[in-house]
Formats: sequence, C-alpha cells, structure tokens
Amino acid sequence: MRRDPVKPFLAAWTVLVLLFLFAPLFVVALFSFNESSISRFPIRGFTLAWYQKLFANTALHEALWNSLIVAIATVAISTALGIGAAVGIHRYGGRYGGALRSFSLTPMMVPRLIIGIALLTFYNLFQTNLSLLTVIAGHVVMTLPYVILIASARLVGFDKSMEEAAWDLGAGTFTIFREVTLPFLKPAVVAAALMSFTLSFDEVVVTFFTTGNDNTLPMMIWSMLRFGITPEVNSIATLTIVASGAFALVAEMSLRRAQVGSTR
Amino acid sequence: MSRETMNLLLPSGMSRRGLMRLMAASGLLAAAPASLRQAFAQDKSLNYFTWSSWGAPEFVADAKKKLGIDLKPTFYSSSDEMMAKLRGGGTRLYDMIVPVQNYIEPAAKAGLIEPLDPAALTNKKDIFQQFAESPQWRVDGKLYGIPFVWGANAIAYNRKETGEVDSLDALFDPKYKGRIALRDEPEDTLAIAALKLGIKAPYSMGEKELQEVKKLLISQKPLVRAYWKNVADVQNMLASGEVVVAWSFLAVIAPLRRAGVDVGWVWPKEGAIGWNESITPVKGTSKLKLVEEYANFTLSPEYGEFMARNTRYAPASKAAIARLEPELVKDLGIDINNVGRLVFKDIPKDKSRWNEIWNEVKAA
Amino acid sequence: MRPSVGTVLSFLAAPKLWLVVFFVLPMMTMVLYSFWRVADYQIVADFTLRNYEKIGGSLYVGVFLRTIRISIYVTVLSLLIGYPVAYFLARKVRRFKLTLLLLVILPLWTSYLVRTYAWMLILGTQGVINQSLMAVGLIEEPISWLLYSDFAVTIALVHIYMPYLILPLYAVLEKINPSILEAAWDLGGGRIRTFLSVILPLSLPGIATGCLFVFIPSMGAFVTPELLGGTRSIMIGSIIAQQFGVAYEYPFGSALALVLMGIIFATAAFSLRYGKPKGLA
Amino acid sequence: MKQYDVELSGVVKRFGSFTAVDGISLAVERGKFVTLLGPSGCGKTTTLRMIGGLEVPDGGTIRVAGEPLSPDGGASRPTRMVFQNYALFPHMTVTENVAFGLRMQRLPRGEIEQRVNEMFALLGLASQVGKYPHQLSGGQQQRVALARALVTRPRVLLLDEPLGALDLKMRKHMQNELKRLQREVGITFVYVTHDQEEAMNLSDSIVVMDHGHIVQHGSPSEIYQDPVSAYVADFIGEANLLVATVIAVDGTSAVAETEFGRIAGHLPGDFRPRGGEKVLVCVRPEHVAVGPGPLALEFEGAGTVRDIAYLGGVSRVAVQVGGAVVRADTPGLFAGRMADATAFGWQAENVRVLPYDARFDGHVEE
Repeated sequence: MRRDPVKPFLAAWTVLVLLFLFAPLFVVALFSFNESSISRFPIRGFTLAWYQKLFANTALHEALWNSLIVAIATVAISTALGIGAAVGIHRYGGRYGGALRSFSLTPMMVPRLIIGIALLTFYNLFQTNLSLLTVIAGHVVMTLPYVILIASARLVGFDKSMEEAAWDLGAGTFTIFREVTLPFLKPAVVAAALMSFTLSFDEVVVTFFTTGNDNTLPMMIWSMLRFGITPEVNSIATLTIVASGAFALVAEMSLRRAQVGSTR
Repeated sequence: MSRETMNLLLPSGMSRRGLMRLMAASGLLAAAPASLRQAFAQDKSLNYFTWSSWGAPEFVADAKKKLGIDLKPTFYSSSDEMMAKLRGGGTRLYDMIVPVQNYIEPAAKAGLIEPLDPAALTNKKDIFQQFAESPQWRVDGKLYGIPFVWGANAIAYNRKETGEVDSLDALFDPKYKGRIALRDEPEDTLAIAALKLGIKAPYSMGEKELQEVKKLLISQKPLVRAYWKNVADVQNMLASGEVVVAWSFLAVIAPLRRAGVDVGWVWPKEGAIGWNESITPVKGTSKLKLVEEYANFTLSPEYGEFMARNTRYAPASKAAIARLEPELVKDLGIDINNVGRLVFKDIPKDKSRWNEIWNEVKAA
Repeated sequence: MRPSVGTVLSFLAAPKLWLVVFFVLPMMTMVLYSFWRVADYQIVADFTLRNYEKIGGSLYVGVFLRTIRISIYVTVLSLLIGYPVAYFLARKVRRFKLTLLLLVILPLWTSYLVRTYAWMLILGTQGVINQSLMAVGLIEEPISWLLYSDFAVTIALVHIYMPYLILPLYAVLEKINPSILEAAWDLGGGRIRTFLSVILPLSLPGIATGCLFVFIPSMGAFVTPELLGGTRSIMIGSIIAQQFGVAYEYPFGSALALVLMGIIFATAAFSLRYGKPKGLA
Repeated sequence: MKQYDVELSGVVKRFGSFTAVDGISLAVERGKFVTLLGPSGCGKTTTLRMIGGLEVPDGGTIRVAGEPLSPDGGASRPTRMVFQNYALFPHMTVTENVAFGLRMQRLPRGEIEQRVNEMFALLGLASQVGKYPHQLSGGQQQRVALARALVTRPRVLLLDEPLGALDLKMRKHMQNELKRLQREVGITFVYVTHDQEEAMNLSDSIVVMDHGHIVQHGSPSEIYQDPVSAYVADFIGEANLLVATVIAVDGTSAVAETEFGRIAGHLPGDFRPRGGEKVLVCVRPEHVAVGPGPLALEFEGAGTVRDIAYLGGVSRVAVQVGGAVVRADTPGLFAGRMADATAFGWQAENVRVLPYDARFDGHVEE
C-alpha cells in the first residue's frame, strides 16, 4: 500500500484522546498526596497522611468487604445464569431464539437509575427488607445481559456437531455441557465474570436505591463526596484506580491466554 | 441466629417465602456474612440514621467507650431524605433517627417513629425549658424526643473576600455574582427569600407570597454558582474559593478554619432558620431501651461538651454549656438570649407546592 | 437427541425467571405506581392520571428537553472524538493494537464516581486548568463557567461514556474487508470519497450501537449533573432520583421514569432501524 | 436367514413444512457397507442422523440391531457417528478424544488404555497421541474421528460424508483405508455421500435417494447397468438421455422413436410403457461408438462433430444430431475434427428405455 498521509494525524488524535481519558485519573492521584486539605492546584507539600487515615478507617474495611461479597455473588449468579441462558437459547431457542435473546438484553437499554428505582418500587410494594441480597438481585439484572451477550458471541462460532458427537458417544445433557460446551465457552466465561465483577464492584446508582444499612465501596465514596472532608476521597480513588488497573491488566492477560488456549 | 437477624436477612411479607427459596436455590445465602457477623457480635449495636455530624467517627468511638454501644451510622442530608428513606422501607433498617422538630408530627402520623419513655430521660432536667417543653416534640400527648442540640442555618462567608457580613443582602449582591451558594432545599431557601422580602412567617406563606419568592429567586439565579445538596458540597465550594458567601450549615466552619480558611458565620439580621434535633426511636425498633439509653446520653453534660468542642454546635443542655470556657461560648455564638432572632423550622402549609416552586426556580 | 423438558427449562427458565422477578415485575410495579398517588405521606392505590398530567406542564417538559439536548451534545461529541480513535485502532495500527485497545478500555474499569469527581479538581476555580492558565498569564480571573455548568456535565459524561462508543465502532470497522476498500480505491475513489461512500456507511451499525451506549446512560445520568452541574444544569435523572430519594413521590417519579423510558426506546428503535447499512446484511 | 442391522419402515421426517424424508423403508444387512447417495437436500443425511438417534422421526419405525431406537441416548447405543467435519473436541488431546466414549461407558482405566492403543495401532495414529486436533492434518483428524467412534465397538458405524473436507488425493487414499478398515472390523457401515465415484468404490450396496425418497437400492453394478430412472442414470456415471416416443413394447424390451431413428432397448424393473408414451432413452457414452461409418452396430446414426475433449485414455466426442447431442467415449485420440460429418451407433443390449422425467428433457440440446 501507499504511504498513508492520514495516519500520523489519527495517531496524534488517539494520543490526545488517551490523554483526555487518563489525565483526570492522574490529577486525582496527584491530589491524594496533597498536604493541604483544600483541593487547590498546584498541590502544597507531599504527604501520605490521607492514606494512613484511610487504612485506619474501619467503615471502609466493611464497605470493601461488602463490595466483594456483592461482586462475587453477582459474578457467580450472573455467570451461571447467563451462560446457561446463552447455551439454552443456542440449543433449544429454535425460532424463538432471537426473541428470547432480545428479551434478555433489554436491561442494557434501561438506564441504571431506572433499574434502581423500579427495584425500589418493587421492594416497597412487597415490603421487602433492603439488604445486600436486594442489591445483588439488582446487580445481576444489570450484569446478566452482558454475560449473555458475551457467551452468545462465542457460541456463534460453536459447531453443534461437537455436542452431537458427545451425545453420540454416550454423554448425557449435563456431561455434554460440562465436558464439551463449557470448555469451549471458557474464554467467554472468564470475560463475562470479569465484566460482571467490575460492573458490580463499581455500581453506585442501583446500589444507592436497593441497599439498606450496608455500604459498598462506591457508596462509601459517594457518601464521602456528600458528607466528608474530601482529601481522603482522593486517596481512596487513587487506590481504586491502581487496583482496577492492575485487575484489568491481569484479567486481560488471562483472557488472552484463555483465548489462545481455546483456538487449539 | 436470632429471629431478628433472620428478619434483617430476609425479605419480609408475601414475597418472603418465594424470594427466600429463590435466593437459597441460587446459593445466595452465601452472601450473608456481613449480616451474620453483625448477628454474632454482642448485639449492643444501634442502626443510627442521622446527619453526618452526629455519626462522625469520634461520636462512634465515644459511644463505644462510654456506653459500649456500637453505632452504625447511615447519613442523610435533608429532612426530606430522612422521611423518604423511612417510608421507603427504612423503618425496617434503622433503630433511631435525629429529626428536626418540625418533622415529628408528620413522622408520627405516618407511623415512622416510636415515642420515648419520659422517665428514661433523666438528663432532661438540664435542657433549656423552651426546647424541652416545646409542643412540637409531642403528638397526641406522647413524647417523641428531647432535643440535645439547637442551632441555626445561616450565612458562612469568606472574610478575606467579603469583609464582615450581617445581612441576607449579601446573598443577593451582584458584587458576588457567580460566587454565591444556596442550599438545594425549599425549606431553607424559600424561607430565606421570604425573610429577605420581609415576610415574617415564611412557613405559612400563601400562593401570592410564594410567587414573589419565586420571582426573587429566579432573578437571583445569575448570581448563584450552585445550589448545594450536601454539606460537603458547600464546604468544598467555600474551601476552594468557588464561592465566597453561602447559606450553610454550621458544621462547615470548624473544618474550614482547620484548613486555614478565614470563614465567618453570621445569623443575618433579617433572621436565621432555627432548629432543634433529638434522638427519636424508629417505629418498631427492637432496641427501644438502648435507644432511650443513648437519647438520655445525648442530653448529658458530657455529651454536650464533647459535641460543642467537636462540632461547634450548641448544646441544649445548660449543664453542658456551663462546662465550656466563656470565650468558647462566645465564639460559638450560642447565646440562648438570641433564640428570639431565629425563625424555627416548620412544615409549610402546602409542602408539595413548595417543592414545585423550587423545581420551577431550578428549571428556569 | 431429544432434550428432556427439565433440561430445557433449567437452561432457559432460571435466567428468564430472574429477569422476570427482578426486572419485568419491578418495571411493571413502576407502571402501576405511576397511576397511583400520595396522600398524607402514604402511597394510595387510587387510579389517577394526575402524575402524567403534571409532566405535561412546562416545567418538566423543559427539563426533558434540556436532558435530551445535553445527551445529544454528549453523544455527538463522543462520536466526533471517538470515531477517529476507533478508526485508527481498527485499521491503521498493527503492533500496538491490543495495548492501545486496552488503554481505551482501562478507564472503564475505574470507578465512575471517581471519574466524575476528578473533573471537579480539574475545572474548579482553584483547579488545574484555571490555575495553570493564570500561572502562565493567559487569564487573570478564573474562568467560572468551567465548573458547575452544562459544560462541566457534558465534558465529564463524554469522558465517562466515550469508551463505550469506541468499542462497538472498533469492532465494526475492524470487520470491514480490506478488499472492499481496495476495490473502492481501484475504482478511482479518492481517500475522502472512499471514506464517505464505503467506510462510513459500513460502520453505521457500530455508530448506531455506540451512540446508544452513550445516549442512554446520559439520559439517565444524575450523579454527574448533581456533582458538576450548575444552577441551570438540572437533568431529569436528578428530578426522578429526587422523587425517590427525598420526596417520597414514588408515583410521580415512576411516571417520569416511564416517560424517560419511552423517549429512550423510541430513540433506540429509530437508530437501530436506520443504523443498518443499506444493501448489506 | 439374513440378519439386518438397520431396518427402516415408513420413516418420515419433517422440518417445519419441509418434508426431508418421506416414508422410506430400507433394510441394511449385517456387516455390509451401504451408501446413501444423492445430491444435497435429498434426505440422506437426515436418514443417517435418524438411524443415529440425532433426529427423532415424525413417523415410521427404525430398528437397529433388532431393537427399536430409544430416544434417550446413552453409552450402550449400538451406533456411532463419524461427522462430516469430524467434530473432534478441540480442548482434548487425541487420546482424550478417543477415550471419551469409553469413559462414558465407565470402563476401567486399564481397559480404556488398552482399547485406545489397539485403535491407534489399527489406524496408524500411535505417533499423534499427545497432540491436539488442530495440530493434525485433515487426514489424521479423520482417522481420530474414526478411532473415536470405532473404539466403542458399535454394531453400526454411521459416516456422514466423512471425506468431504479432504483434497482429492487424500480422499482416494482414505477411501481405500475405509474399505480395509470395514473388512477388518467387520461391522456394518452406513455411509452418506454425494460423490457417486466414492459410493461405487466403497459400497456393497448403494441406496440412491431423491427428494426424501429411495429411488433405487442395489449393488454398484446393478445401479450402474440397470438404472431405474433417468435421475439414477444421470447421477451415477454419464448418460445420454434422449427424448423418444414408444412405438412397441415386447416383454422387457421396447422400441422408441427419436428424431433420428428408432431405438430398441431394455425396460428396467416393472416399467411397461404404453405405445405413444414419452420416454427417455439412455445410453452411456462408453457404449457409443463413433467414427466414419458404417460401424456394423444394431443402431447407427449420422451427425456432425460438435466438440472433442481428450480425457486421457478416452476421447469424449459430442455429436450433433438434429436438435440432440449424443456423447461418445472412444479409446485413444479421436481421429476426426470439429464439424466433420460422422457416424455413431450402439448395440441394443446397452440401451435402457426409462420413464420420462422433465428434469432431463432438453439435456440433449445443451
């Protein structure tokens, strides 16, 4: 091909956009070391005091723990249900497959705010006690479509005759699922689980309307933004940035490995 | 596991059985450890739905130290939010709240709160009589609270930028265009606009006065930087210099001064918006005795002193004020003789009309 | 190979049941509530159209229009900013493709509250931009419309949701068969003509999906406008949240939410329908 | 008494409004290599999948090894299938793939190992054991698929176009391999293909299918020499199909009038046309002689050379006779040239008179 005169411009633009995406995160990290409790640029001095304060905060430990519980339960349920749904639609959906899939994906078209308040009215109508369980139920609604989407995309490349071969060799429905379908879906399962985890771990709006006394980490940040004296927010934000960055990297790498493994 | 924890864990009513089966089937019960830990912990804990000031870590630590009570605070930032949360299922979550006096009647009528046993409140004797005996704390002859604190929402200003301020005029002064903050709350904001217009009883305004108030607030909008929702918002705006004069809670003053901002606090001469707050049990709490114990504690001189030193809010307890150095009392501006300058909060005659007017102002 | 009824049910029914119980029923509850009313601080199950009549008033229509306007700004900006990036990633790089893609996705993994909050530090009077500009002497007074304004809300929403637009666009652009482009070139199409007549139409599905991924959450945004918006930036999300958070006006809030859903579904139906490239499956 | 491994009676299968298999009956003798042959969409694969239990018939009965087919599956079923694209499990090694069926039968580990090794020896796979399917060539994958099915010792092996994905040379090689294998293991093979040469080469008997029906079932030579219809004649080998009108019928012979003369020929099966009925006369090109006349044959005609193609060993000559074209295969290089006048002819014993079939009308006017 000829030399491409547009490419350098596109490259420069992309760099600028990445800068736009990351600069705010760096600013937050910078402010987390600010000695002054007033967020004024440029920062004065350098301190780790806000981090120390953060680690001493037991409410934060509780929130972190709650977030983990919610995220892990959400991952477990939405991955199990979502993979099952995708396989079910793929196998038995027949001519209703399209409609079933569209139905499963509708929550994606609904803003989180509305998912949250709809659940709140529902819980209100049935006088349900709000707890982490009601939060998890909402998070699963939010993540399930993503799991189904990811698993369905993977299943498009799935040769049905592999399942038939397993059946032909004497495997039962669940053996087929366990030994043939699931290994094939592994990269999708990993991707879906990671997706659900981050979505759930970061969710504030649905949680806001469905939680009772239990704070999750994003709710804690939200609450700090509403009531707190903010420098600690910078530190906790920086920590979440670093943690999720590391998590994303590990996830991405394991995902890529899983994909390489499955193409063999 | 106690019944009560079961109730905390499980959705109640009609849907309980169905949901429970569903969730158990999904292995969801595995997600319960946080509540489980609560259950196994020695259960001297109170779910405390409160203003951020009263649930700050030092108060949690103080309650633990002096009473052995574990406060589990959840915060609200307006009385409306408190009411909405209680109605939306909060009565099943919380043991006690800290209502402002004007919400006692609606809360009691809506079945959201539980009366206190006057006999349990032995520290009541130290409370200023005009607060303790206020009819607003009693509904149908039952006592729903004895205030431990009193105060006013008023003007906070950046002394360096504005000099001394003494009037609501500062909030309407074009000099401070784009550097004024008001509270995103009709109960405060419509009332101060009314005071500015010279309306003496803001909470019983009629439609004509409301329209005037609306007009004033809309004309003021170009001057306003933002309407704050939470105390942190206004505090940050004052701290970072986004605004120089703001309608505010007193709570912002101490942290701002600590951060080196020379911030002034004044009850404008047209009047400030006064309030009392009390510990009040939430309807159906299983820990009424413990709530009463804590309520009584907040009326004690020790608590009042601790509170005044930490938050600069004024104790309702005479005995508490007696423990403070006179300079501090002066600095806090807690002169009980000034109470007459306050317009105490009340429920507006047509509350939803107030909300509408306020939304119209915001959308204008 | 005949699956048992039980098997089919366990695969299809459990996930559907979850969605029915925790999504469809709640949405229906919301519909129900929207026809009820509040009296004496209690929700009363009386059929009324009052909530919808109230929305018809100029106040809420105005807020809806403002919300739509801001959401359109956010969507169009995201598209203009994101398209070249998606195009570059999909068609112009090979070696660092995955790394770059990961960099685009990475911000999505960080808390969206943090991403909103960060803009307060950047746009404020004492923020990075104002203080930097003042330090180099470009301005003397801080620019006040940066924060607590529609501008702040728009820029933050673009920052938060743009990656969601880049991803589907990237996927579609990457799938375009290079031989189609070569054919267009071979037929004498210039760079711009090739782009306008081949690449752009073929990427329409990606544009449609990506724009929806930005538009929908923008329409429902309430945390961001609440933290960054000024006295005029009120969006419908805030009003809806307010009906549940502080006002206990569940019926009115439900009605507002349903109108919002109606607008969103209409937009989605429109863009998915016209987002198909012509003459191609 | 003959033993039948597969018996179909009146089997019907519909997909929506489309009838894929329309009431077929068939018996496959034990130990035979039977091929279902036909173009795509003729119902052969559906038939095979019904025998394998992968599709459930909408009507009729299927018995395998004397037993009615159970829809439940399970490791003790008497059939095993080799799929067109092999359907090897990509995440399992060759050994794991082959052992899968035995594992499902819950055999002891030692026995599994032993039987897998036997299979590897039989199919020459010993050097591939630790590999994954994607590391193997197409032919090797094919062997693994065969091994995976055969190792479970089925009564009947079902093969669905198993050589379809291989290149020509490999396909020929694997055909011989399959033949050898079938003789060695001695079980019944039911084989599906659309490749008539493959069918002829491999099968003990061929079942020709068309639109969900069986049109002819017989040995390769029967089907080749005595096709019952123009469809079969055309599908298997090459055939000149000439439109004609019956003049006389005498027992199993008939005489028919074409536009270039009267042709006598044999009638297949119980086909007995009446005088004046339209028929198709079938002569295979290798039975048509061509050259300067006279040829001293029972039928002779004259025409013009329209096309000559050298196919290696034989030359294919197309002779235009009025509106019809007759193709002849003549050994070696054809001496004539394009547009030459030429004679052609054949012996009556090589001629078949078949029922008229509109699909093959006009065939001669190409």
